[in-house]
Amino acid sequence: MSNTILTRALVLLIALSMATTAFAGVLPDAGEVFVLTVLVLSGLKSFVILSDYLGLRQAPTFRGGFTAFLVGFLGLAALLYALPFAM
Amino acid sequence: MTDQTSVLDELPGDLMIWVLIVSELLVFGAGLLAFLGMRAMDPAGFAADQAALNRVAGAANTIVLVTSGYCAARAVNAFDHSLRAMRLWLAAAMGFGIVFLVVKWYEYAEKARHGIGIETSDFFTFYYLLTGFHALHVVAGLIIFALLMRWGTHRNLEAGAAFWHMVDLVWVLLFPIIYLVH
Amino acid sequence: MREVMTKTMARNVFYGGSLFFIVVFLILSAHSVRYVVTKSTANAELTESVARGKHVWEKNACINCHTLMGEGAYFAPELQNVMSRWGVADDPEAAFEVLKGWMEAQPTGIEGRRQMPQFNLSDEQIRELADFFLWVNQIDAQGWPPNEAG
Amino acid sequence: MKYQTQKIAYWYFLAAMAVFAVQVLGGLWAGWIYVSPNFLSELMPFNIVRMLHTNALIVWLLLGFFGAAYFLVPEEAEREMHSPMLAYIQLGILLLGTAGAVVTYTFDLFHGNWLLGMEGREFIEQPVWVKVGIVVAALIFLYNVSLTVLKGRKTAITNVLLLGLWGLALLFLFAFYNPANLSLDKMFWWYIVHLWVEGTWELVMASILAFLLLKLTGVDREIIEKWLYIIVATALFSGILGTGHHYYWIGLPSYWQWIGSIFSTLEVIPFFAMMSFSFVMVWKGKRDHPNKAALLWALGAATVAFFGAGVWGFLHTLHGVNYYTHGTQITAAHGHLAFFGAYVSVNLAIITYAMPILRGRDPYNQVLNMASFWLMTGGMSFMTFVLTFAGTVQTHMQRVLGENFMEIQEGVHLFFIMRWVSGLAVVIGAILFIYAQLVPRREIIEPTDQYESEGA
Repeated sequence: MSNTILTRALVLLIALSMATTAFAGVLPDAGEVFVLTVLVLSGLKSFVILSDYLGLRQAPTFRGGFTAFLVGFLGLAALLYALPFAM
Repeated sequence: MTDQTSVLDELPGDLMIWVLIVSELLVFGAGLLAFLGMRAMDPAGFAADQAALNRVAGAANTIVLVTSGYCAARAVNAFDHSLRAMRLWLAAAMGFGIVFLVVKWYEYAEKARHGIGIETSDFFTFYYLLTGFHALHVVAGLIIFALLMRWGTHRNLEAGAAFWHMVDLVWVLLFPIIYLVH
Repeated sequence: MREVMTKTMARNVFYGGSLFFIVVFLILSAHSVRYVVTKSTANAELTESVARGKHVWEKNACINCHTLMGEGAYFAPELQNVMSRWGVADDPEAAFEVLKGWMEAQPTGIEGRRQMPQFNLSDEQIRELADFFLWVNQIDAQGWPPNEAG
Repeated sequence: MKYQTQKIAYWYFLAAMAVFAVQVLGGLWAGWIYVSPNFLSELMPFNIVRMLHTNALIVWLLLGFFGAAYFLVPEEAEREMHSPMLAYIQLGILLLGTAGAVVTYTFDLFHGNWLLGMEGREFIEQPVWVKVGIVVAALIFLYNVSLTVLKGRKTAITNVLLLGLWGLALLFLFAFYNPANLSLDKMFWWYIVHLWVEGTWELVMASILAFLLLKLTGVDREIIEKWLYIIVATALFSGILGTGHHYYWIGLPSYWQWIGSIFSTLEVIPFFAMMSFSFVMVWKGKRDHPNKAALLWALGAATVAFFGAGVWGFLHTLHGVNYYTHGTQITAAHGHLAFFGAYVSVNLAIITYAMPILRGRDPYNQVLNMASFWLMTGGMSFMTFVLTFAGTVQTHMQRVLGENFMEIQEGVHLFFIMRWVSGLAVVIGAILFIYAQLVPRREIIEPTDQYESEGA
């Protein structure tokens, strides 16, 4: 990846991390909304790492596969989180 | 694999390192889902234990690690024009990696002072297993980088950096689930 | 064309990764040894008699019919909790008596029943074996076996 | 035979097949005691028969591995073995030790003697002097083979094979460590047993399989060796921590339940990879090798190993399941299919491939051998199903309902009869195999198209 893309990725990652921290500060104990937001933020961070740090931007098939894995994983995580509410 | 053109050709870096990345993601993914599954049976107990974690340290470590990943990626890019620049970037990546471990050490020591260990509760079993296994990957990454300082080729550097990004990626998924979800 | 995978890289990842897992395994092993010594088997003292009882257990190849903590030959009953099953877990003297009675009644010779050999153990050996079973019964095995049937 | 010293393998394979015969006959006997418990019970109690059955298995598999090494190392290293003399001395020591162990077990000689008497820990019951002999034999072997490889061409196949053999020899040293604390005893006992069959032996198996596919399909060495590294990497990455699945209920910390469950689930991957590898290579291969039976055994090994070790292992490896199934006939079902699929079949594959070459005859289609493959595989699969049913019933009655062990065993008696019948098929298959290796000098039965397609 070119240096420009890398720097942009770094800025993005730090911004997303800050957002997570800020969000945790604002809503320390709010259940579902908080957790879903945090999971989505971590999914976005993972996407940036995969695309730019690991260079999958140039391998769209694989990026698609990994994204599907991420979505599935975070979806399952959210489901498992919500499980006690359903019981 | 070599005598055919395939979709594998577009994959950056060596295929073997991707085999490794996928296996690691499977391991950590299964571990994190098992953690959430256990949590579902005892949300209150898990929340109480989670309150003992140091969120600030965890959040800081996220930033430390993504910055380190940046340095590692820059080291790969620098290799083609300057060996010196490559080594500097790599040293920076290692420096951040060490910071990560120091913070981790501090967290563990804090727990130990309160008498918390790996057999204290289900929550802490998972906490130590997952963060400990991850921290050992950071140590492994540092050793790989030390070797690359001396024996770096473009392909080796690419592989080492990819390993490091995987460690990064795992942390980004691990941190919110263990430290924040409650 | 760029090579998708080189043999050198495959080899290095194999060696490096294996070494990594060996190290992790050894760290966990070290912790486990400490856990066994200080926690899970610390409920009862490991006396000379228990140690000798373990050898009685071994020299007669008991494990090749019975299971002990679920490992062995599945031909005869589980023996980790045998003293609980007999209701003598807290009484070494009774444990000895019951075991002695059992050992001396073998083989039963009943047609169609699995036969346990006659091992001709001395009273001392039977006492050691009983002590061994009593000690094994004390191991904290994460709640296994699920019930008295073993 | 390109190299004279490959002939060493012939004697190892002969010895291996002889002990193989002892093993299956011992199994038949032990199975019969399940059916008819009073059968010679005073003369040969079950525990002795069972020791012979399991020990013979281990010995002949190791003899086969050594033979395989003597056969393929000269060809891979492109030079004669360093010392054929040492190889024969090693064989002599191993056979002496085997005979010593058999006699000691059968007549319970030197009962209780620390050096000469039987030791009585499962699978490592050998008297101390035999254990020392095994170590000496292993050292001779490693010296001989390592020196040959170091002086000759180094390939991925010999690298992996040597790593596996060195590893298994070093791990065997734990056989000399027997702590009085049963939990520690078991913990380190698994260093041998698990790290053999789900670690180092897998390396040996993968390298033998790679060698066979290289010869039988004619696919490029580059491709085969890359696959080999991927397979052995996934094998060790999952297998080492997979040891955790034996650490659930023996007094070790609870974290092993999670480590064991996760990593041993991933242990399916190397077996799946081995199976895919074999079929992909055969499909890509351009060569139509005349030794169809060897190909059948190689493909069979990879496939049955996937089911026996992979699928049947996974069945009861999660700790929530294992809590109930641990130490029931489910384990016996898994054990039989896994050992047969992975290690018996791969040994029979290399023997099938090497024997015609070693005896200097044509590798004709070997219809008898292929028939023995189907007999043994069929028998073993049926045995596995039967034991799985028996184990399921046992698990429910004993572990859930808490009923008495012996009564349940009598309740599943019918399954033990069926197990014995399927065992009989395996024994007939084994004898047919040995006959097919040693006796016919030309094609006995002309191959039909059906066998052709099954072999391909």
